[in-house]
Formats: sequence, C-alpha cells, structure tokens
Amino acid sequence: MLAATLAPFVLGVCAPMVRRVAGDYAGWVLAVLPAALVVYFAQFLGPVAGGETLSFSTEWIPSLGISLSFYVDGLSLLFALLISFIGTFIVLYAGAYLKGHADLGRFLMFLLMFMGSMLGLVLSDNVVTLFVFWELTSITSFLLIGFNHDKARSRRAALQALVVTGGGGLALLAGLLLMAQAGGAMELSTLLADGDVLRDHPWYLAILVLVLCGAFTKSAQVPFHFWLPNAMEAPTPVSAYLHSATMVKAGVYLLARMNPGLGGTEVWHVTLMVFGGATLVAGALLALRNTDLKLMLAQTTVASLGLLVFLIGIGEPLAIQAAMAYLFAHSMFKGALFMVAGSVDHGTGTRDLYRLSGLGRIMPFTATAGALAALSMSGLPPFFGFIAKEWVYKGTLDGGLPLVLTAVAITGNALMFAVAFLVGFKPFFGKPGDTPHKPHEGTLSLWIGALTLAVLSLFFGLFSNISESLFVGPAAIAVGGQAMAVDLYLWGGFKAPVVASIITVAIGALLFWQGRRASDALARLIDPLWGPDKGYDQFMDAIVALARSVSGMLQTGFLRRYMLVTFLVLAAAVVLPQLFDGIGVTFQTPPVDLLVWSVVLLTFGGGLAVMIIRSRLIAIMSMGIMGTGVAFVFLLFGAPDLAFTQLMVETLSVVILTLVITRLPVFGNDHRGPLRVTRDAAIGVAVGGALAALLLTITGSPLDIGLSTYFGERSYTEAFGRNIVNVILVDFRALDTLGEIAVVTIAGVSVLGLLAFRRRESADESVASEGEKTP
Amino acid sequence: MSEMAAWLVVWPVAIPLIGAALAITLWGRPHAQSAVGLIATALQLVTSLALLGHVWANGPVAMAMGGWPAPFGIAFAADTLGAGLTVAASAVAMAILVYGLADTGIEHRRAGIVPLLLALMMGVAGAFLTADIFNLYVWFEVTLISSFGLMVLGGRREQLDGAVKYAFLNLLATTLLLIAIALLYGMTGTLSMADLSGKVAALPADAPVETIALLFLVSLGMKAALFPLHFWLPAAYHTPLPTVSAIFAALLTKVGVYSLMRVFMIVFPDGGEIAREAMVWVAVATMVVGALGALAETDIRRVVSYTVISGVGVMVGGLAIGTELALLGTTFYVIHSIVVSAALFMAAGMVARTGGGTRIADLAGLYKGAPFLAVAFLISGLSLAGVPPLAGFWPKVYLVQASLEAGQYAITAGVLVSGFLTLMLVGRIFALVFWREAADGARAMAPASTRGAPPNGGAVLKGALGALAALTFVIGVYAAPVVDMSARAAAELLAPDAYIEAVLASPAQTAAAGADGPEVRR
Amino acid sequence: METILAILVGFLFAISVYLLLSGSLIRLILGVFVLGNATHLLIFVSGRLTRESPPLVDAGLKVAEADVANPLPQALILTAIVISFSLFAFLLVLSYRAYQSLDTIDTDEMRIAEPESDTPPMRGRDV
Amino acid sequence: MNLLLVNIVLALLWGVVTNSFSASNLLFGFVLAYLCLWLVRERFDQRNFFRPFRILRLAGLFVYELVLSGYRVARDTLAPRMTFRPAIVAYRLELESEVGIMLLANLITLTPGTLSVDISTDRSTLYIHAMDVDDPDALRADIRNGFERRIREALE
Amino acid sequence: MAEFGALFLDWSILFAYGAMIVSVALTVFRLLRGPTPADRVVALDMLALLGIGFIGIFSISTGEYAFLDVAIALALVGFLATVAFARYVYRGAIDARHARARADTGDEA
Amino acid sequence: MTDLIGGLIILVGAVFSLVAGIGLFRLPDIFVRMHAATKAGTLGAGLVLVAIAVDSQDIGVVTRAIAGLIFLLLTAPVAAHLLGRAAYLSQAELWSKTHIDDLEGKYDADGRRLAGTPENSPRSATRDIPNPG
Amino acid sequence: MNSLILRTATPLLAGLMLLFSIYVLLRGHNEPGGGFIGGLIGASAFAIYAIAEGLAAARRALVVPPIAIAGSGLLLAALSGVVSILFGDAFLTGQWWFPAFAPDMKYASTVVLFDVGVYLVVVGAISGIAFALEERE
Ligand code: NA
Ligand code: NA
Repeated sequence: MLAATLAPFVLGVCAPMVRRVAGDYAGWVLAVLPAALVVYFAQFLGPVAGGETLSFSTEWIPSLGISLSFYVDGLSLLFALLISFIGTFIVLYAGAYLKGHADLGRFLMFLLMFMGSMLGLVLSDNVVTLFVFWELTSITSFLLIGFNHDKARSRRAALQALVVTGGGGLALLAGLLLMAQAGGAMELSTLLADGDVLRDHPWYLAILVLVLCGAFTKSAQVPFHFWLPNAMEAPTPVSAYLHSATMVKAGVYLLARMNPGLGGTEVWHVTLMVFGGATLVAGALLALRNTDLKLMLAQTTVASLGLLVFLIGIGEPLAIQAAMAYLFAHSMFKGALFMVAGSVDHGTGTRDLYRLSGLGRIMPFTATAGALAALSMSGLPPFFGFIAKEWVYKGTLDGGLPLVLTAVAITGNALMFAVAFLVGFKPFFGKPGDTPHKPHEGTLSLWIGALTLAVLSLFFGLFSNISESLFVGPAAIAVGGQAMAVDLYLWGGFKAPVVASIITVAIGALLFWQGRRASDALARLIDPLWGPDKGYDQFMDAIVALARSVSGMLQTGFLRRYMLVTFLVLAAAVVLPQLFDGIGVTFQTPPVDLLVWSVVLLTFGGGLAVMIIRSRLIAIMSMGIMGTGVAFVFLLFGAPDLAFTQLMVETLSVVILTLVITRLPVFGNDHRGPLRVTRDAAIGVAVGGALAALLLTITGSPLDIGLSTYFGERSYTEAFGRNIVNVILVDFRALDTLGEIAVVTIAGVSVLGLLAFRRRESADESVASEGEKTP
Repeated sequence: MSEMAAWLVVWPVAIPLIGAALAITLWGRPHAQSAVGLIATALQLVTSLALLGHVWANGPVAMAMGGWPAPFGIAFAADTLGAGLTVAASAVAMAILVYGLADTGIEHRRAGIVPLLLALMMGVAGAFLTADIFNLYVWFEVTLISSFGLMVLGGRREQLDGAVKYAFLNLLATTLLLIAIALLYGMTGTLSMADLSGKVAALPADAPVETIALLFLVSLGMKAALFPLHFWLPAAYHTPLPTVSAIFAALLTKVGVYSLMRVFMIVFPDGGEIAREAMVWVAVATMVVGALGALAETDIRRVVSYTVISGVGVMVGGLAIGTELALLGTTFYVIHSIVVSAALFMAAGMVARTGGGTRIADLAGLYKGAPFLAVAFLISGLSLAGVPPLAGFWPKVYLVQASLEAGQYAITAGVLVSGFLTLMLVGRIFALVFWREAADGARAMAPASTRGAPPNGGAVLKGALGALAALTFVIGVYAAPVVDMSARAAAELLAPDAYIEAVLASPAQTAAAGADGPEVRR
Repeated sequence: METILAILVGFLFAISVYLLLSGSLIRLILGVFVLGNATHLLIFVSGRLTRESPPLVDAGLKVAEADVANPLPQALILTAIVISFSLFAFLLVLSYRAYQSLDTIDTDEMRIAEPESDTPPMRGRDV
Repeated sequence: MNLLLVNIVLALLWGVVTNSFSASNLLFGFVLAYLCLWLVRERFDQRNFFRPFRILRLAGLFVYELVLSGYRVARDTLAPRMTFRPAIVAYRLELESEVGIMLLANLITLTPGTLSVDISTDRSTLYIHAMDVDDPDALRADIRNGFERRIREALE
Repeated sequence: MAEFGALFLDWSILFAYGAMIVSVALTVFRLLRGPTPADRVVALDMLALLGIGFIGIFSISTGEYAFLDVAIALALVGFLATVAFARYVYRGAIDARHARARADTGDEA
Repeated sequence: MTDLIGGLIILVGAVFSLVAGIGLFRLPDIFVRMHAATKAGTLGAGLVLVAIAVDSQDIGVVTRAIAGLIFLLLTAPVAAHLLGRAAYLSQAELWSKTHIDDLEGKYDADGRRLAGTPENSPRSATRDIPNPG
Repeated sequence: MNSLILRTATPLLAGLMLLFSIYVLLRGHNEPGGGFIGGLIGASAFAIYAIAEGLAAARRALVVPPIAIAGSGLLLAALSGVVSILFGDAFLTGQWWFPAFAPDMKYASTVVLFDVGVYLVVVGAISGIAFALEERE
C-alpha cells in the first residue's frame, strides 16, 4: 500500500527523463502506472464490498506514534479507484494535450506527484500523514495551476489557490492535532470508532471549526469558492483531474470521513447545510452567468461540491447514499466534460460558448462523449447521474426535513441541467462557427478518456447493482459509520423525487432555451457586486500594507531608534521587577577613605567630561582619565594585574582613537534637543540606577568564594605560580584565555579586512566615474 | 568513560581553532588557507559526528579543561542537544565553506574569509559545548568578532552601514550578557552551569533572581533577534557576501536560542517566572513581526533575513512552553532552521548572481533560466513555511501539539499564522522571481557572461545549495532520527541530571598531583 | 565601600546609555568605552572588595592567605578587558571606514543598507 | 663588537631582573636580548659605542644640573611675581652624530630653564626655549662648554 | 630612631598623596582650560607622571613592590600616548599651515 | 634609616610634583609650562622611583626602579620636544615677555622643513616686547 | 613623524620596551604581568618604532606580517593545549619539565608556552591593527 502511494512520486521524478526518452509517447508510458494502480485497488473491491476493512501500516516516526498507516474501506477505496482510473486517462490526455510542449515532462511529474498525494490523502489513517498528503495536494496544485507561468493570471490563480487552501490547511492541522489530543489517538480509525468522545469533548466546537476551515477552503465552499474558477488558468488536464474529479473533493472526503466522529450534532448539520446550500446555488448561478466552457464547468463543480457538503450535512442515511452516488456520478461526467472542453479548445482555439457550434461532425468522438456526459450531468435517465439526482431528492425529502432543502436542491440542479446542455450539446450542433483554428478532431488520447467516462456514466446507470454493491454502498456505510441498506435503482415508481426531477428538467430546459439572455441578466446582476475574489486582492494588498506599516514603524533605519527601544526594554527589565519586589538595598555610609574618594571622583569627573564636553580632544583625554581612574580603583582594591592591564589598554585605546579621529574632520554634533536630552538622560539614570541597586542588593549578602579558595590553595602547589590571577588565566581557566586571544587575533584579521577594501572601493569609484564619462 | 572519548568534546572547537590559527599564520596565501579551511571543516564534521554517536550511546560526556574539575575549572560537556547542534552547524558550515570558496573572489580570500569562517565555527561550537557560563560569554565574543570581520568583507557602502548598526547593537547585547553573568556570579559564587543549577535554586527568596533572569532574556534574546530586540538583524543580514549571510542566518541567532535554552533549562529551571511569561508573548510577537517583515520587504535578501526572525520566534515559543514535546519541537526547529536559512541565503546569492540584482521588482524569469535554483529555492522556502514532508513541517506539528496541550493558544496561533504568512510569502516570491517573465515589467535575466561566472563554475554552488535542499527534504521524509534525537535532547533538558553529573564529575584523575612530583603534573 | 563603587558603576552606566543614545559615531564609541569600564567595575564589585592585598601567594608560603582579594573576578575582568579592547579597536576602525565611505558620522544619515523606498512598492496582489 | 657588548649587558640585566644568575637563565637572557636587538637592528648599523668613564662624567654633570634645574623651576614657578624673561634661542651645533645631537637636546631639556624645541632639518641648529634669559650668548657658551663638550668626549 | 623613621615615612606618604591630589586637580584645570591642544597634551603627560608617582607611593605604603612594574608600564604607555597626541597636534598644525599656504597661492593666482 | 631617607626622597618628590602642578596651573605660556612639567614633573615621579629603590633594598626592585628612571629621563625630553614643536607650529601664543624668537620664519610654509642658522654664533633676533601698562 | 630626536631615541626606547615586555611576560606567573600585558608593551614598542621610523621600517623589523605573528601565537597556544593528549591528560592540562641541569627553572612548561602564545597574539594583532591604520598617510 505504501509502495502504491509512493510509486507515483517516484515515477513523477522520472517523468522528465521518460519524456526525454519516449518523446510524445511519454503519456502512454507513464499511464501504465495508474492503470496498474487501478488493477491493484480493484482487488480490494470484493473484500470491501463484503464488509471488510483493511489496514496497512509502516512506521515513520515511531517515537511519536506517527506512522504511514493506510486504511481501506468503502470511502477510501472509492476515491482511490476514481483517482487512479481517471488519472490513467488524464495522463494519456495530458501527453497529447501538451504534445511538443517544452515542459511536458515537468507537467507529468507534477501530475503524477499530485496523484500520489491524493491517493495518500484518501488512504491515510494517521492524522499527521493525512495532513502531509493534504498539503502535498496544495503544493502540487500550486505548481500545476501556475504551469503557464508566463501569464499573470495563471500566477495569480496559483498563488490564490495556495493561499486559500494552504491557509485552510493550517487550520486543519490545528484541528487534527486537537482532535488527536481530545481523542487520545493518532489513527482516524481509532478516533472515529467512538464519535461521542469527540462530540462530548469541550474542544468539539474548536475542532469542528478548524476542520471545516480546512474542508471548506479545499472544496471551494462559499465564501472560499472563488479560487476554483480562477484555477482554470491551468491546462485542461489539470482542471479535469484536480479541479473536478479529485482534489477539490478532498474537502468533501474529509467531511465524509469525519462524519462518524464529528457529525450528527446540530451545529454540524446546520453549518454544512447552510454553506453547502449557499455554495450550490451560488455556483450554479455563476455557471450560468459565464460563457467560457471551462469556467462554466468550474462553477458547476463548485455547485456540485456545495451539493455534496449539503448532503453530508443532512447526515441521514439516504442523504449519505445520495452524496456518495452523486460524488461517483460527478467524477465521471465532470471529468469527461472537462476533457471534452479541453479537446474543443485544443481543436478550435476557443472556449467561448457562443463562438462554438456545429462541431459534432468534425469531432464525432468528442461530441459523443460530451453528449453522453451532459445527459448524465443533467440527470436524465438512464444515466447514473439520474440515479444520483433521484437519491438527492430522496435524501432531502427524507421524512421530516424541511421542504426548503428540496427547493435549494432543485434550484441548483435545474441550473446545472441548463449548463450541462449548454456545454455538452450547444458546441456540437448547428452551423460550424467562426473559430481561431480550423476545427479538427484530436488523437485517440484526447478523446478516449472522455468517451470512456461518459460511457461508464451510462453503464453504471444501467447496471446500478454494480455501482451500488461495489462503490456507493460500501462508501456510504463507511461514511455513515453504521450498517445501512443501500439499494440503487433507476426507477422506483412515480414518487416525490420523480416530481422533483420533472420540475428540475422543466426549469432547466427553460434556462437552456434562454441561456444567452439568462447569462446576460446574471452578468448585469452579479458583476458589479463585491465578491470574495476582489476581497482576495484586497486581503493581499492589506496584508502587505499592514506588513509595510508594521515593518516601517519598527525597522526605521535609525540606529538611535534601535538603541532607544533596546534601552527601554532593558530599563523595563531591570527596573520593574525591583520596583515590584522592593529594592533590597541597605545603604551604608561609605567610610571616609581619601584615596578611594579621590580616585572615584577622578573617574566620575572623567566620565562626566566624556559625556558633556564637545571638544573631541578633551573628550578623548577625559576618556583616558576615566580609564585611569578605573585602573586606580583596581589598584586600591588589590588588583595589580587589572590595574596594569587597564592602564595599558586604556592608553592604547586612546592612542588608536587619536590615530583614527585625526582623520575625522568633525566631532559630530549632538543634535539632541532639550526634550531628547531629558529623555535620554532619564533612560540612562533608570538603567544605571537600577543596575547600581541590583549590584548593591547582591553585594549585600555574603559571597561563596569557594572557587577562589580552591585556586588560592592550588595555585602554587599544583600550578607552580604565585600570581593566582595569572594562574587562573593560563591554567585554571585557560580556555577563557584561549577564546580571548582568538578574539584578539580575529579582531586583527577583521580590521585588516576592513581596511583592505578601501583602496579597491576608490578604484571602483574611479572606474565608475570614467564609465559615466564615456558611456 | 575513556579519556579519548572525552576529547571528542574538544575537537569540534579545537580543530577550527587550530585551522583558523594556521590559516592566519599562512597570511597572504589564500590557496593554502582554503585547503586548511576545507580540511578543518571536514574534520570538525567528522569529530562532531563521532561526538554525537558517543553521546547517543553513552549519555552526556564532559571534559574538565586542564584537569581542574568543575566548578573550579571550565568543563566542556555535550549532551544530545549540544552534540546534535554541533553536527548540524558543522555540516552546514562545510556546505557554506564550499559555496563560499566558489562564490567569493580571490580578494575576499586574501582578506581572510577562511580564518574568519573557521573562527566563527569555533565560537559557535564552543557555545554549544561549554558548560561554563562565563566561557559561554567568551564564545559569544569569538563568534561576534568573527562575524564583524565577515560582515565587512568587501567593504561596500551598504555593508559598512549595516555593520555599524550590527556591531554596536550586538556589542551591547554581549555586554548585557556579561553583566548578567557577573551579577549571577555575585549571587552564587560559581560559573559552572551544572553548579549554578543547584545554587540558584538554593538562593534565598529575596535574591533578585527574577531580575537576573530577565537580564539574561534581554541579552540572549537580543542575540537571538527576539522582538523587540531584533533590529540589528534586518539592518545588516542582507549586506554581506551571500556566503556570509548564509552562515550568519544559519548559526548566529541559533546560538542565542541555544543559550536561552541552556540558561533557562539548567540555570533557571525554576524561577524566572516573569521572564518565562514574557517569553511567550515575545515569541509570538517575534513570529508575526518576522513574517510580516518578510512580506513587506522588496529585496530578496532582506526577505530571507526576516524569515530568520520569525523562525526565532517559533523556537523561543517552544522554549517558553517548556514541555518535553515543545522542547523537542524547538530542538528540531533549530536544526531545520540551520539548514534551511543557509540554503535560502545561498539561493538568494545565486539569484543575485544569475538575476543581476536582489530587488524583487527587478527579478524575473529564473524558472526558465535557472531551473535548478528554482527547485532548490522552492524546496527550502516550503520547508521554511512548514510544508510537509519537508523538515520544517515536523517541528511545527510538535509545537502546535505542545502549545495546545499546554494551553498556550497564543503560541499555536503564532505558529500557524506565521506559517501561513510564510507560505504566502514563498509562493509570492516564487511567482515573481521565478515564474514571472521579463516582459511583465521586470528586468530580463541578463546573460550570465555579463556578470562574471563564478570562478569555479556554478556547479559547486549548485552542489552546495542542492546538498542543503536535499538535506531539508531528507530530514523531512526520514525524520525519525532527528525526532528521536530531539526527543532525547528535550528529555535531557528537562532532567539534566546526567549532564550535571557528567560536568561535575568529569576528571577522575585530578587529585593525583602534587608539587613534589618530579616531572609531570597529574 | 561597595556602596560608593556601586554608585560609580551606576553613574558610568548612565553615561554610557546617554552616549549610546546619541546619533554620532564618535559619541557611540565613547559610549562603548564607558560601557566597558562600567561593566568591568561591575564584575569587580560583584566579586566583593578587599583593600590592598593582591591575590598572590607570598614568597615562602605555599597557599594564599585567606584575606587576599578574590582572584576569580579579576581573571574574568582581564578576559573581558581584552575582549572589549579588541572589539573597541574594531568598532573604531569600522567607524572610520564608515565615515570614509558614507561621508558622515551621523548615524541618522546612514541609510544605505536600509534606504527609504524610492519606488512605489508592489501591491500585495501583484504577482 | 659593540652590539655584542650591549647584548651581554642586557643578558646580565636579565639575570638581575629575574633574580637568577644560573647559566641557563643567563643564556636565556642572552638569546632574548639578541632577539630584541635583532628586531631593531637597522638603527645599530654604524654606531660607536659608549666609553664608560666619560659617560659617567656626563651622568654626573647631568644629575647635578637636573637638581639645580628642579630648584630653579620651583623658584620661578612659586615666585609671587613672574619676573623671568623667556626666549627662543638658536644654537649652532658642533656635534654631528645623531646620538650626540639627541643626547644634547635631551640633556638641555632636562636641565635648568632650557628646553629643546626643534632641530633644523640640516641638523645644524638646535632651537632652545629658555625660561629666563638675559644674554643668549652666555647661554650658548654654557652649553658649548658644558654638555656639548662632554658629549663629544664621550662619543666621538 | 627606627620608629621615628617609620612615622616620618608615613607622614611623608600622606603628604605625598595630598600633594599629588592637589597637583592632579591643578593639572586637570589646565587640561580643561587649554587653551591650545598642546597645553592639554602637556597636562595629560603630567597626569601620567603623577600617576607614576602615585603608584610608586602606593607601592611603598603597601610594601607591594609588584606595583612598581605598573608604574614603569605607565611610563612606557604614557610616553606612547604623548607621542600620539603630539603627532595629532603636529598634524593639525601642518594641515592648517598647508591650507593657509594653499589659500595664499590661490589668492595670488 | 632607609625609612628616613625614603621618606625624605618622597617628600622632595612630592614637592616637585606639587610644583609641577602649580606651574602648569599658573605659568603664562605653553613653553614655560612645559619647563615645569618636564623638569619638576619628571623629578617628582623619578624621585618616587628612587624612594622605592631605597626603601625596598632588593636588587631586583632597585634594578627595575633604575630602569624605570632611565626610561623616564629618556622619554620626558623627547616628549617635550615633540610637544614644543607642535605647539610652535600651531602658533601657540608666546608669553608677552618672550623677548627673543629665533624660530620666527624658520619653518617653511607648510611647516615640514626647518632652516638652520648660518653663522656659528648667531645674533638673536630680538622680539618686540609690547610695553607693559 | 619626522623628528631627529625621536628617531634617534627610538631604538633604545623600543629595545628597552621589548625587553621589559618579555620580562613582564615571563614573570607573570608569579607576579603581576603575563602574556597579555607583556604583549601590549611589546606592541607599544612597535607602535613607537613605527611612528618614529616609519611603517616600512617597522614592517621590516618584524619580517613577517604582524597578523601572521598573531596567528602563530594562537597556534602555539592551541597546540600547547592539545599536547596534553600525548600524556593522557585533558585539554589544556599544564605539562611541566624540570630539566636536570636547572631544577629551579620554571619556564619549561606548556603553561608558559601558552602565555608566550598570548604574548605573540597581542603583539601581532595590535601591531597589525596599528600598522594598518598607519597605512596610506
Ligand atoms: Na484517510
Ligand atoms: Na597576569
């Protein structure tokens, strides 16, 4: 199972190579893998239909319970089969669609990687692994949408998809981890086995919101529905695969998967129905408003996703069955229609509905596929789409549910009926229109997939038992989390659902007839409205503007601002705790000691002069005096080595400073006005005062001088030196000294480096100025 | 524990030290210096791997320098955290040195880039391995002065400008650290972190432990570039040579973070409550400010600089939570960030080289022009954003989990929001710099010849960058070793008994000395 | 005695903060110098004060007398002094080079690394 | 020859300073002194070295003058009214060696009321600031017959 | 006699401290007052000499002759500092003359 | 006895130090002040070194004290020369009672070369002394 | 700085300073002093020499670039720490030899070598910095 999931990645990496070797047949070569995967997954159909579930697990990060565990039940198997089956044709299709394209290999690589991600997503049992694949689908989708990266619209769409689904993904991560914590397990199979644990947990609402964020963004639910149509900038194979058949259903998959654990509560029902219903209607309306084949299909995909969420939200067994049936149907007819749209585009150079007509004779296979798929989509018998739609109405009309649900479903379905006919029939009938290219039928690869899917729509409608027992039934049972009787059939008598279907067809036909007018009317109505797509732009602008203003406020470029903030923080850190805890200082009147007092006074004076004097020479000298004062403090308190060093260092500092300052023409005026002077002085006093108080507090208690006693005892006897300080430096703590001389050496190197480039720079400048003179 | 094994703690520091010294002695002979540099970094990597292996098998290992036992002498000690970070640092340094030798001109090598890099590595390894808090300060300074030298190599105007801000602010930071250490010594009378561990806890209630802890937070936080003490980083990281930016981003802030971990887990395991509380909010602010800063920037190197900051927020966030899982996440994040920050700056350097500039508005067309670079950049960037299955994903998972467990929801939010902003950022940069075509208003990718191809050919650059990008991928996919290592490190941080014992008991053979021994002491 | 020196230390810190808050490179350098001295004194005082008896093992003795000054802080300060001096030297030369190249010692005018944006920035939506 | 002498003296000095006249220590001192001299070797190339007795005589004169000098300066400084009359006087040098000129200039500075300000580029003239001068020629004569002669005797 | 000698030494030391502190104060006045840079350098040089004396006396009063080396070192670096400052003043003077000379020739031209 | 001698030397040295300070404080121009500093100041410091030598009666200390003294005596005049020249070049004002200035006009325009005097016993150029009062 | 007096006095002064610096270095183990202070005095000597005689003469006097002296000092210090591995001791463990011909000699040890390393580092680095600053008058 792991191998099956990872194989597409491995093959994907090889795809560019395959392309180089196999040339235009790369699609055929690479399609072998998904085809093999179909066979592989098909072997589980029997056991799963028999009620079994299978688990496969490989350790990943054993210490933290993260494993590559896979779980095959009706739901995941349905998805896995759809992914690999449709994937087979998509790979073929892509090979032909992008024939001769320089980056075909790269494209197929992304596509196969996406396939692997999607398989991993639907098969994962571990929440972390699930999330890993979830994110991978976002990334591969980003790369695929941006495939035509020279177009700004593609880039925008790719980034938009990434931002929306990536953002949702992060929420999902939090939700999944919260769920894992609440349920005490990492495996979904364990977590969902007893849903009450989650539903009764205080974090339930948080988990729900976070998971829904993930699902809704991925499955393009209102108000995140805008990214999906934009993603149609991608080449059609991508649209057909990711944005109709598979990836966008990941959110639906997630909701379906979580249903046993998170579903069944009031908030779950209401939220899903409201968002799903709104998405259904909005998507359908937007579909009708558009005239671009792909966009229309995309919007109906949004609507269908809404319908699926809506059905899962209802949560009753019939609704669940309806959801699974519709999902199954949708994958086939929508995949087919996208490929048809792509072939038409490929063959004519346009996707504008009102420029296309009469292609039926020129593109017979494509037309057949389109017509069959459109019939399934429009929900007419004996196509599987009809069964799915019937079950939708069964679900909404299920005992006791408000009628408004059915009304919503009818509205959506009617709109989709119209779109189905517009897309699946309109281009192929009538007189040939005026298209950029001379229309022609594509190669086998371009129509075989669409035709197969379309025919299967019919097949599964006719043989509903197969779909029921192998696909929809086990999936519904998995979603429902309980045993349920599933029985799909074409004709169940003239009951309420059939009435609803008739109403649907009637309204749909009307809309199809008035298609152009409806589209124009909707355009007038919708286009001026503010929508989340504009909102996205505003969001991006706003976040960057916010970033700029925050950054501009903080990172001003002025060193003294940085210093100011730093010292304010420092002052807060040393002043506040002492203020709150009280200062533990006990002031003692210092003994009168002439030497100490005069030395301190000298240091004081030197420091003060450094601060206030405006002549650089005197300031430097005062610095020297201050340093000497400190040296004398060391001398007075028994630190001759320190005094020695301090004197040397202070003098050399003064010398070097003089050496340098000679070359600086000005001292640099202190521009500070009285206000800033006061402020800066206050900060200085705060920091200095607090540190002094801290020092006094600390020196108020006795110090454990065990270390120094140790040194005193061993300095001569074991280290053969009478000067304890020096013995510490070269023996007891020689490592400090080693680091210290490294600092000295590196300081030398750094200074050399600093000065090495001054000549070069001036040379550069002269070259540059010469260059300016003689352009 | 055998004496030779204890030497393993020394080699990762001693080797670059000897290498740097030798390289400086060979002043003016850049080729010899380069050879010394390569050999030294390779040896450093080998010895630190051996150290990690030893620590993994036998627990913390320590050596008392000069045979003077801690707390009297200075001890080096490696637990899993120290050894692991040393390995990560030396591995990345190796890649950076290789990159640097190919990327920099002979004049930079003449000016001493090799000894400076080696000295930086010595300082970093020293900081990771020392068990003495004053010695830690010394390694900070070694790192700092080497970074000064590296920062100004080339002497361009913006470098000098950036270096001024960088130098003064960082000098302030290390001075504050020294003040904190001095006051800590004034309270406890000791400098060994193992010894401090007990002595701080035993201080009377009225001792100003809180203030000292805050002082450590301020000084180390400044080194780590925590908000609002991070200014030096965006002011300067984008100005030096790409090689230098890469090693800075990889290592400097991590040393600060590492030291925060050490100080707060060993010296102030209890106490420092105010500092810990502050750390939570500071960490969250750092994540967000860093991510926003990156979004605001128009220069690709500055963008990368800011991402370093938000990463620091994430790491310190984990430390602020302080649970085992959180420390695991932090440790993992440090390792991840070492790799990926270096990779991103290398990539930025190559973008500048091939794209002819660093202004995002001017860059375009590199997806076609430099596909390898594009892939490496994308992998590194996505890893930074925490996208699975790259290395950056795992620490994010653990930190989110840990913060949820601990009820630190602000940190959860911070991690997620900064991750989101980073993802947005990476996607945007990728779209603009790599995907966008020159026609869309940006400058066309100039032919490589006008900018002077790298002296040793681009293959070496690609190799170094590719190695790091591959590393972040491999660590992500094959995460178990790093997770196990981080888990062990976290456990050891929370229960540092073995570390403390190793430090305080390091030399067994100290006492056998005496002035009357005729030839050799000890 | 600690009191008067602690006050001196605080005073020196105040001076250095004040100098470091000015925008002029030379003042910043002086501030760094004062800061270093203040810190060294702080370490010195932290180690407690002893008048006039250097930590030497007097001739004829094998072990230092008990009342000698605390040698450890002295050794630490020595290390710190040397390091500060090295950094000081670097900073000094850096400032000089900065002046040479940027033609100013006013840090407010150093805006090469972080220039004010000269072109209208890209909008967030632009890709 | 002279360098060797200096070297030996320095080695002996080393022995004094390090408080040990053991052969090994003296040898060590010799090596050290050799290295130090070697580092500054350029200046020693053509140098006549000292003649001990005359040097001692010169030193005696110098100490005498120095003490006198201290007294005179103290007197002038502390006198309630400043009645002295300073002057900058040119002094034509007869000495030719660099060491001699340097020595003369230094001795002049350290002795009563005179201070060497500068030497002309052609080494012919020493400019002296004197604190209290009535007759510059008397000052010149003092120097000519005092220090300059003794230095010539000691060095040339 | 010995007792008197010790007492005398103590008093001398005390007097010396006092004299030096007064002298330092006077010298600092000169340092601040100037008026020429050279005056300040002379004052600084004088401070170094006073420092040498101070350390010497301190060394006698504590009996720690180790401090003598500190005094010698101060003499060495004090000289170095004076040379550096003298050069600073000298350079300033030369530059000023140079500028003046150039200005003069400029006027003539 | 050594205490007595040492004390005496210290006393004298202290007096010289004080004199130097006073001289620096009240003497009228830089050259005159330099007389005080170089002579009295050097004597003050030097005598203290001698006092150490006397007081210690330790050959090592004596040697070092003498070495220090020699160094002082060597450097003080050199420093005075450098400062005096710099002061003159920077046109430090001479005290009004300075009645001879043989240096006047001897430096070239930019001050780098100093001319000598031609004769063996030059006639000093008398400076105009402004009438006091 | 073009001064005959300074130039003539300098060799003597610089020689004295160098001697003193080595004295301070070697004596540091027992009395105030040591490698660092000694090194600073040594560097001062070279600084004076450079000021008086000019940079070129000072560079000639040192033969190798000052920074290389610092590097070799660092190398010496590091190696004197590493040597103890041969004796089975920890890094930086002092090894002392008391040669038979001079049993009182306290200079034959790695500790003193270490201090000499310190001395060389300081002399080399500080002179290097000073010389570099002096360059391009
Ligand atoms: Na799953
Ligand atoms: Na010492």
